Parts: sequence; structure tokens; C-alpha cells
Amino acid sequence: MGVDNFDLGALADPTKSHDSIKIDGEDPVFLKSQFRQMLTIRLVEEHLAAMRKEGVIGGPVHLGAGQEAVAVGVSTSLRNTDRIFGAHRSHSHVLAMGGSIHGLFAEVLGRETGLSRGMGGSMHLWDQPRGFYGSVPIVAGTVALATGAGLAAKMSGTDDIGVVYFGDGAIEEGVVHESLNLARMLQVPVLFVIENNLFSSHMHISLRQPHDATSRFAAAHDIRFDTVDGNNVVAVKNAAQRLINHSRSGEGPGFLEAVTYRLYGHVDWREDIDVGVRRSTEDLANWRKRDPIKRLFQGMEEAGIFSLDEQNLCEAEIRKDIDEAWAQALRDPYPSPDTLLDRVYTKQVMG
Amino acid sequence: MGVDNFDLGALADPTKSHDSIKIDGEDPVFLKSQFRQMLTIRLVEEHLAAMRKEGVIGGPVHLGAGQEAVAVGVSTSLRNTDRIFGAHRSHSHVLAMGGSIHGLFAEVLGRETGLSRGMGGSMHLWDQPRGFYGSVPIVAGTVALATGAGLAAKMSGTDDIGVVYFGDGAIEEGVVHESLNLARMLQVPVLFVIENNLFSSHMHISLRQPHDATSRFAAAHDIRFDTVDGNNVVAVKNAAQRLINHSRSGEGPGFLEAVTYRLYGHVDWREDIDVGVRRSTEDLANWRKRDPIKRLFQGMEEAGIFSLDEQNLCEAEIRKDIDEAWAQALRDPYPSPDTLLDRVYTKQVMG
Amino acid sequence: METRVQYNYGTAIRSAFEYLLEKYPEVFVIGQGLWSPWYVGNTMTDLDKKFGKSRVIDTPVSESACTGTAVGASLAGMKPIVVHPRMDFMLYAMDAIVNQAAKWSHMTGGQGHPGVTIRAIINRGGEQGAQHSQALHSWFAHVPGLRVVMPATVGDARDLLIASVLCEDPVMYIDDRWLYDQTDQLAPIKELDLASLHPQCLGVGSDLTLVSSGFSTRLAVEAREALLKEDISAEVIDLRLLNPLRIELIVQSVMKTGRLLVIDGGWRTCGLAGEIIASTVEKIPVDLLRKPPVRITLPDAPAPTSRVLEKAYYPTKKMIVSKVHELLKC
Amino acid sequence: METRVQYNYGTAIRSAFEYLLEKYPEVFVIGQGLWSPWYVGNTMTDLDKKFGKSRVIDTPVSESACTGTAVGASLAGMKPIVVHPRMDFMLYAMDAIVNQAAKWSHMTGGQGHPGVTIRAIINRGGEQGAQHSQALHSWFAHVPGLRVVMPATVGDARDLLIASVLCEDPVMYIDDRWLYDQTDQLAPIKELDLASLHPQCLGVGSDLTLVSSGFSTRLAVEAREALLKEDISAEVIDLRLLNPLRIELIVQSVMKTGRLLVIDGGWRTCGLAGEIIASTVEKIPVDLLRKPPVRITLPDAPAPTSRVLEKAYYPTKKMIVSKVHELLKC
Ligand SMILES: Cc1ncc(C[n+]2csc(CCOP(=O)(O)OP(=O)(O)O)c2C)c(N)n1
Ligand SMILES: Cc1ncc(C[n+]2csc(CCOP(=O)(O)OP(=O)(O)O)c2C)c(N)n1
Ligand SMILES: [Mg+2]
Ligand SMILES: [Mg+2]
Repeated sequence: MGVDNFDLGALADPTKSHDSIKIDGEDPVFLKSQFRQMLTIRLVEEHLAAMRKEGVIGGPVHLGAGQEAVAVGVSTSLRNTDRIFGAHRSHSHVLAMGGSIHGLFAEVLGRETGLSRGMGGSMHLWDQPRGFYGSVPIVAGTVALATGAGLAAKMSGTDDIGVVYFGDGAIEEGVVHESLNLARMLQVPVLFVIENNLFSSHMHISLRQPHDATSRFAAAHDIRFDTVDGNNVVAVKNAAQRLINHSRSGEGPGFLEAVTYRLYGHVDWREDIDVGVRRSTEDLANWRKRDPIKRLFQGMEEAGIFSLDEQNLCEAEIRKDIDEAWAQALRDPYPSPDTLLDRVYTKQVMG
Repeated sequence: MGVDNFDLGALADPTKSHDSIKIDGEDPVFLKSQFRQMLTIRLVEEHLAAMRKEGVIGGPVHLGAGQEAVAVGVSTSLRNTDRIFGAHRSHSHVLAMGGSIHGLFAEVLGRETGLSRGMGGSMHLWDQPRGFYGSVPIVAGTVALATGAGLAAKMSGTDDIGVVYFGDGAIEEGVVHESLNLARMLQVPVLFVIENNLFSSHMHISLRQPHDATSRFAAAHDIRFDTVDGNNVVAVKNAAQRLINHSRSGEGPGFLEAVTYRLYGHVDWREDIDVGVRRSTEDLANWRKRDPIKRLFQGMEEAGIFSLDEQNLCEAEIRKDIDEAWAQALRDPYPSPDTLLDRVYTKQVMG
Repeated sequence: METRVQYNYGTAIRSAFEYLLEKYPEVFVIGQGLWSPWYVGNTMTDLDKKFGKSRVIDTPVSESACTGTAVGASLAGMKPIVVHPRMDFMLYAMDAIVNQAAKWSHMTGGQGHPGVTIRAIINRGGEQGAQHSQALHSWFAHVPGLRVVMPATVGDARDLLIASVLCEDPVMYIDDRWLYDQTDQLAPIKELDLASLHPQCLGVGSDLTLVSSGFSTRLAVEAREALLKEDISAEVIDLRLLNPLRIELIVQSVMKTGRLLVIDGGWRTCGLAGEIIASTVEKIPVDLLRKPPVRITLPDAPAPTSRVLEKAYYPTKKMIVSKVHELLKC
Repeated sequence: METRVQYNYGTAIRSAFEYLLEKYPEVFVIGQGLWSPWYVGNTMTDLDKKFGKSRVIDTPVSESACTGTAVGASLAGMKPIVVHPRMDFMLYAMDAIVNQAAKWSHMTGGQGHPGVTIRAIINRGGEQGAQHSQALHSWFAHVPGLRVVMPATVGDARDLLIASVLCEDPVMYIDDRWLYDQTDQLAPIKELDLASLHPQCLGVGSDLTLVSSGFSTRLAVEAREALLKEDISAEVIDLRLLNPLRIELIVQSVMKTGRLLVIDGGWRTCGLAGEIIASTVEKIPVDLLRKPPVRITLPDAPAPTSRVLEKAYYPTKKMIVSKVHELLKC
């Protein structure tokens, strides 16, 4: 049995793919909005990193800085009637669907005005009006859930889909394999998006799996898949669009492997340089050259549709939004301690 | 990513492989012992079927009649210091290692003299002195256990291996996929033997998986594998030997897919003709033509090394053993009810 | 007058499925054995033929993903029922049940409602042994966020399944194959609200209080009848709902009788029977208790296979009667 | 005189690992985070460097297979310890623990001995929320065949880990990160026999009995000190072993004091605290109880994240003291 493409090769090589993003044929207005979204996510996360370091944020934050192109590229083809699920590193997944910065901040600070009404923090986000059906930190915990949400869409006769973002670590959980098989057998419209950032906390993928291309499992389960440079928003967008169209038109699940890298360490603001294998200062420097935001900027600048001034203006606007949202969130109230038991069940026990 | 061999094709086609087993180059004495073992297992199971039907046996029996070539072929290369695990359909796995017919009968009857001292019945067998480390009816429940037992052998510096028999249904459990990855990463000497009999209780594999060759998962996990006609004891033996040598020599796990069919239904004596899809009278008749015992007999007879008379003699001897063992087991005592709590822990709570 | 129809516990369950599938397009069923004639007794016969294999879904052997899929579908507005033909198999599905379904409402600030129903069948006896006999209801009663239902009567078998599926919270509906042959005449279906469900008194009495659920309630009712012949008057309270647990009726009864015997078909340590005792004694002035409360449970051992050991393992009516005699001794 | 060495709870655990790995070639450790400097606090620092990565094995994110692998290795004569940095993650591994490890000895007629140790860390607080805070010890106490150990003191942290690993039965060793900073001077290691372990009295008293385990014992000890200043004399009993549960010492104590308060850091319903109450009242003549027994537990809700709710969620010394005041009133 011959399988020829089990390894990511150049896609996982940090010395490759430093070039600017090719934007031929893409709409400039659209590209600028993609850029703005990615930059927003980046600046939001940098802010969270700083506030966590200062101790203003009490709970853990898992930052996805460096991986913004995945959620932004995928969300292009999503709508707020889809059912999107995330995991522990999901700020980008919510924001890419237009989620409120203030809602995210308030949640991270445990305030009543947060996305999950202060009951979730960074690791449990909910923004159902925008299609975001939740994220949780149990690794792989949402993969079957998204399958079910996709199944629900199919049963209701809509062409909405389920989506789940998970990692190269999560695919080591058995439930993912079960879900791939079940989704395939029931022809569920669900997109499995794997952000392969080569790490599961301190463990490089080479310490955990014999090959680094996780889409080999999609192949084994007969699920249509694609593998892309996850730091190229245009590539992500195009691949996602194809797979999503496939699912919307009733042809079953899709699997998108986006190869990327996180610029922070596993949790909070540190860089985790000293931890595990193959997370060297040098690698990190190389991955910074592959920054999805920088590369999109370069591509647009070279094509003459965007300038440093425009970028600066954009950045200033975002920073203003962030500052306001943060200030507001800090003023927001905490949930009242006597609501502790209020949401265990939908209805309280009655007399 | 191209994978070319996801389907069993002719191996799963009941109209194929009716021919006699090719025995060129095999030792006649050895072949006769293989034949005797297979016939013993068959007759033991037919006896169990009859006794279950009569109600003499109180608990469920999952019969593997038709699948004898798998355990017999594999066990050829095993020794009693290996660590072999089974599942709900494991009579053959124990007997092929030389397990006692009386011990099995007594266990099935819940007697103190049984393989598991009357605490297990047909679905929980134990014969550690012969290398059999246990079988249990939770589907896939022993797959990780065998991985651990193989790891233990490696850590102790022996060249013993773990072995686990499981089914095409079991591979749908997530823990199997986790175990394949873990075994591969730790280079555990363990042989995964999948008896692909195309059914999981009433469900044909086509209702459960998009392809019928389960070894596609071994490929995805980078585990050396082979796929054979599981009703050809010579083919099973040769493939198992290669994979076992590979594991014994420190090269990690192996995966053997043996395609076969059970002649009884899922549980007890019935044939399950009316149940599920693709288990028709016609299919069953065709699979009977592919009977592993009949085909070996034909091969040996054609080669002039075995005759009908010899077969009859062999059968008569086995029947005598069976009758004696059964009679003895029926006379054996039940465990005493006041031992109910004796084996919950190795030591009782002390003062 | 209402017309009543004859059911057994098994066909009562089936009629609940039929009602739900007919009336609610959001209802679907997923689990192992649903296209089989034997997996789940007579409780789902031919539902796949009547409602189609896309609403009555038989599955690969993947308890974890199937349960998670049902949870996800419920978050997206469906009313799925996932069926586990044996509770033992659910040990593969604990993450979906305990980490996900039970917590989602709380974690999302009351916005996400995983209104999934998990039907877990207790299917023991018959020399099947330790991995095919478990009754883990006490585990689920321990987990906040789950509702746990354990119908003892034919009527409850039907009506509580319907109430479970219509409830917006995750519900463990636990039925016991040893009850399937019970029969009763049932009035037409009324949709009940699980959140306002109470335990029920199945027989008034004054000498002592018997508390139980599921199959143990059947034993308790039978024991009550036997005791009546000796002029011993036992009050039988059937819990129905184990989580959230409602203790008031039991407290009132024990205030009256001063004696409590709890019967449970699960293990003893940290089990339901102990919980009933603790919750009751906490609420009763010590001088109203005439005797220390007592429980009858499984011994703290896995289920054996051999028939002689099975006989010693499971609680019986006889054990209840003799425990009652002890309790009433001076 | 014995020389005593200064440890904290975390380094005491580490010293147990060191002792075991040095003395017993059959010991190995497998789990997530074992090559990381942060996953398991200071309890395993550099063990991989000292004993090699083939005996201290970090793994893929596969709790189910890793646990099952350890169970299988133990059946084959090894003494493995599988580490779960958070108990919550073990919900993926329930089959290996409950269907397999707990049952194998019984099912094989006492021939198979899965002497695996499962180290489950309670790692809550810090706004981590519902899936990263669970304390499921009551679940494991419910399962016959498992031994469950919950060390409260620095000495027990070390010695009970060693006893667990040397025990031929499957043992859940449950430690709590909130205890890691406790310090003590320890005498040299003595190998204990888990099967003959008893609860320990950590402070004699006559007015009431406080029962607890793990971190709750720390709260109980602190409460006892505070109460002493008010001339209230509380007896503190630390359970140590939750399964099989040994109740004698508690019964004796309550016979003496007539009052029982149980503190537990798990949920209430079908939890450990209720079990202690039930097992105690069953064994005590009702007229020896001066007051109904009382328990302090988590509220029956998942763990919240927001710091203000966390504060309301976890039991405190203050709560114990005020409950004691109530118990002693009139
Ligand atoms: C069931 C479970 N096991 C382990 C963990 C600890 N853990 C949290 S995040 C993480 C890494 C997951 O890696 P991956 O899926 O690749 O996501 P990434 O962190 O790279 O975004 C691990 C092991 C957990 N939260 N849940
Ligand atoms: C965890 C679990 N799920 C479901 C079952 C019910 N069950 C018993 S045997 C079986 C079929 C397994 O099929 P396969 O692995 O192919 O083995 P075969 O019966 O064909 O030998 C099933 C589903 C079980 N025993 N355990
Ligand atoms: Mg990753
Ligand atoms: Mg099969």
C-alpha cells in the first residue's frame, strides 16, 4: 500500500515560505479587510499577553499569535448560521467571525458582560449569534460536538455546516478518529480545520507522531482534504472555500490542514524557548519571517494597493478600539456570587 | 495524496478463494498439527453451540467457527512467554496456544476448575502459563493492554512480544488509534491481529466504514502491516512470522489483517441470516466453501499427505477428548458463594 | 373516561420513541443496535423502518464520538437521544457526558443548552459478568449539570423518556432490562416537566420507609406486599429522579416512621443508598430516628459470572424482608 | 536518632518517585508533561534526565491508550505509574480504569494483578474553570477493585505513593496542587502496606469529630487550631484511604463526641462526605448522636472561572468554624 505524502516537508520548514503573499486576482478591498482582521487579532492577543504578564488577567490565556491567517481565511466562507467550535486557543476563531473585542476582554476578565457572561474566561468562549458554538480546553472535546452540529444542520435541511478548529496534538485523541469515521459515514457537512503548529504544549510533533502531516488520517477515513501554508491567508481562504462548498453541497465532510506556528509559548506570554525540542531562538526568528500579517502586507505593498502609512493608520484605529474595550471591560461588573448555581440547569428545580 | 489499496477486493468476496490451500514446501507433520488444532477448535465450538442451545450453558458464547486459521496460524510463531490478549470471541486464541479444553469448558460452565476459576465465563478467559493474558468483552478493551504488555517485555530486555486479537468493529474505537500511535512511537513489540470478518454484530462493514481494508490505519500510523486470506492457515502463518520476527528484533509493532468470516451469528448458535445486510444464505454457503479446515484438508489430500480416513480418526480422537472434558467439567464444583468478595483485591483489607 | 392501553415496560419505551419521533422533527436517535432485532429488547423494534434510517441511526462501535455528536446536535437545537445498549460501554463516552454535556450550560453563562438525552440501559445477569452488568447511576447523580432519571414503573418508562427528551438539559435516562416484562394500563401521554418532578409514594405505610429507584423499587413494592401479610406497614418511596435529588418526601416519611431502609442496585460506597441516608439524617432531629438507617446494595465487588455467585450478588425481596425484620426488632 | 529531612509536599512526591525508580527496575512512569518543566509542579523535576526517557515517558495526547498501556504493563509484571496532570483529562481513560484495571483480578479468579498506579492530580483554582478543576475521588471510591489514596500530609504524599506502587492492586493516588507548599521534616522511607492502612487522627478532641481527606484535611487542621482558641476541642480524622473505606476510627470518635462534621472538596450528591455520614450513622445507636451530622462540600455546580465566583465556590476554614458553631449551639 503506497502512500506518498505523509510528511509536510517544506511547509514545516521555518526557513521556507518567507516570501510575500501572492495576491493576483484578489479583490483589494477584501484583502484589506483580511489584513485588518488579522492585525486586530494580533494586537488583541499582544494586549492580553501584556495584561496577563502584569497579573491583571487572573486565568490562563493561550495565545495564537502567528496563526491568524487560519481563522481569518476560513471564516471568509462562513456565515453566522454555521456552527463553529474551538478549543483552548480560540480568540482568533471568535474574532474572525466578527466577535466583539469588548466581549472577549470582559470574558477574559471574568465580567458579567463577557461573551460567556463571565462564566468561562479565555478557555470557554461562546458567541452563538455569530455562529460560534463554543470552545473548551479539553483537548479534542469539541470535535464530535461539531460533527453533531453539522449533522443537525443537515437534518434541518439547511446548507449550514459544522466547523471545528483543533490541533496536531488533538488528533492524537481517539475521539477524533471516531468522529472522522462517523462524519464520513453519515456524510455530515462539517469542516475539520487542523491548525498544525507542530507543537502540543512542550512536545514537538516528531516526539508524538511518526509523520507530521496529519491529513494522512483524513485520507485513511476517505475524507476530502487539503494541506496548505497556514500563514498564507489567500491559500487558506481558497482551500477552505473549496472544502466548504463541497460540504454545503451535500458531499460530506472536509479536512483542512493548515501548517502554522505559534509565536508565544503554550500558555501566557512566555516564548517557551527552553522547553522541549526544536523550539529554538533560531526557529522562532525564522517563523517570524513567515509571519502571516507581515507577508500579506508585503504582498499588498508590492502590488501597490497598500502602504506603510495605511498600515499605521489601521493599527492606530485598532489600538484605540482595544484601549476603549479594555477600559470598559475593567469597569464592568463581576457576576454576583449568588448566581453561582443559576446556570447549572436551564430551569431551576421547582416546587 | 494517493493511497491505492484501501479495499480488500477479492479477499472479501465469498465467491473467491475456494481453492485448496497450497502447501508446497511446508512440513507435513507440522501441517497435520495445524489441521488438528483447527479441527479441535471447530469441534469444541460446535459442542458449545449445541450446549448453549440446549440451555446447559447459562451465559453467552461468541463462536469463531470459520476463523480458526487465524489463531492457529499466528500462534505458530508465539511462545508461552509472549503476552496474548483476546476479546469476546477468544476460544480459538486460547486453544491455539495449547489451552486446555477442560479448562475452557469448566470456565464456560462457571466452575471453579475453569481457566478463570469460574469467575469469567466464555468472555473472560485467562491462561497466563500459556501466554494468554486475558480476554474481555468490552470491544477494543485489550488493545492498549497488549501494547503495555509488549512494552513491559521490551523494558525487561526480553524479545517477547504483546499480541492482541481484535475485530473490524473494534478498530472503530478511538483507543485503537491511540494505541497504534503509541505503540509506534515507543517502538513496542506488539502484533495487532485484526480478524476482519466483515461484521460487527449485525452490521456489515460497509455500514460502518467507507473502506473495508482496515490496514489503511496501520499505514497511516506508519506500522508495518500485511493483509492475508484469513482462511488460509499457511498464508496467515507466513505473514505472522514475518511481522513477529520484525517485532522480536526490536523494530516495533506489526499489524496483521486476516480476512475471514464467522459461520455462526454474532452470539450463540444461531446463524443471523435475517439480520443486517449482506449476510444472506447464499453468502454463508459461499463462505462455507472457503472453510479453512476443508481447504487445508483438500490441499493435504491433493498432495497425498493426508486422507479422509486420517481425518476421521483425528476427529474421533478429538471428540473423545471433548466428551471427557465436558463430562468432567459438568461434575466440577461451582465456586463457593462466600468467595464472592475474595478476589476483588489481591489482599483482603487487614486489621 | 380515558381509554387505557396495555403496555409492558419495553413497549412503553417504544411508544415514547414513537410519540417523540412523530411529533418532533428535531428528535432523532443514534446508537448501537438500532437496526438490530435484538440489541435493545423490544424497546425500539422497527423504529428505523417507520421513521427512516436517517432519524434512527445505527452506528460504528464508537461510543465516544456518537455521544459527542448527539451533544453537539443538541447544542444546535436538535433533541437527540443517544442509546447505549449497556451502561458499561459508556465508559468510553465519559468526556462527552461529564466534561461536555454536564458543563456547557454553566460554562457558557446559561447560553448553551445541550438538551441531549442519553439512554443508558442496565443489562445484567445471565452470567455476563463484570463488564456487562454495571449500574453506574450513582456516578451520574454525583455530576452537577446532569439530570438523572430512573423509571421504575411502566408509566414512568414512557412518560419520563418523553420528559427527558423535551427537557433542555442533558438527561441520563436509565432503564433496566429486568423491568421490561412489567405490565400496566396507561392513560394517554401527557408531557411532563422534568424540572418539577417529585419522587412518588407507591404505598403508604407507618412502620418504616423503604426508598429505592428503578428495579429496586420493584423489589421494594414486592417486599411491601409480603410484609403487609405480616401486618408490617412499609411506606415505599420511588425516587424517579436522582439528580437533582429531591429529598423532602423522604424526610417527611421518615419523620413519621422513624425508620429508613434504602435499597439500591448499585455499589455501596459513595452510592445512591448512602446519599439518601445522609440527606435524610441531616434533616431530621436525632430523637425522631428510632433506629439507625440501613441500606441494601450490591456488595462492593464486580459482577461475577457463575450462576451461583450471581445469585449471591443481587439484592432480593427476601433480603429486604429480613432486613425489615431486623429493623423492627425492639 | 533518625535524621530527618525537610520536604514540601511536592518534593516529597518527587523523592518517592526517585526512591521507586532507583530501587525497582519494574517501575516506570508514563503520562503527559513528564519532560516538561511546568506540567506537574515540582513533583517530577528532571526525573527524565536522571532515569532516562525510556523509564520516564512523555506521551502523545492519548489518555485512554496511555492508561491502558500502563494497565497492560502491570499485568505483565511491571509497576507502572501513569500520571494525569489533571484529573479532568482522565474522563477519556475511564474504560482502562473502571472496566479493565478495577475488574481484572476478580474476572480472572485472582490470577491477574493489574498493580498499576494512576496518579491523578487535582489542579483547580486560578480561573481555569469547569473542565480543569474536578475532584472525582468519590467516583473512584464507588468502584470496587480500585484502591483510592488521598494523602493530606507531606509524609503521606511520599509514603503512600510508594505504598501505592508496591501494591499489587490498581491504585488511584490523588494529590492536590493546593497542598504542594506544605512542609515537614521526614524520617527515612519505610515501605508501607496499603492493605493494612488506617485513617489517622491528626488532633484529638472531645466536642466534635471532623472527618476529611486531602486538601480538606488541611482546612480541618487549621479550623481545629482556630477552634482551640475558643476552647472548642475538635477531633480531626484524616481518611487517607477512600477505597476500601475503613470507618472504625470514625465511628469510635463519633461515639465519643456525638457530633460529626465531614468536609470534602468534591461535589455533594453521592459524594464522599455523604458516604462518611451514612457509614457512621449506620453503626451508631441513635441516642449517642447529639446532633444530626453535617457536611461541607462543593456546591453542586461545575467550577466557575471568575475570581469572585471561585471565592464563593470552594470550602474554607471559616466555613468550617461557623458550621462548628452551629453544631455546638444548644
Ligand atoms: C484531554 C486533555 N489532555 C491534555 C490537556 C493538556 N493540554 C492543553 S492544550 C494541549 C496541547 C494541545 O495541542 P494542540 O492540539 O496541537 O493545540 P495547540 O496548543 O497547539 O493549539 C494539551 C496537551 C488537555 N487540556 N486536555
Ligand atoms: C465498548 C463496547 N461497545 C459495544 C459492544 C457490543 N459488542 C459486542 S461484540 C461487538 C462487535 C464487535 O465486532 P468486531 O470487533 O468486528 O468483532 P467480531 O464480533 O466480529 O469478532 C459489539 C459491537 C461491546 N461489547 N463493547
Ligand atoms: Mg499544536
Ligand atoms: Mg468483526
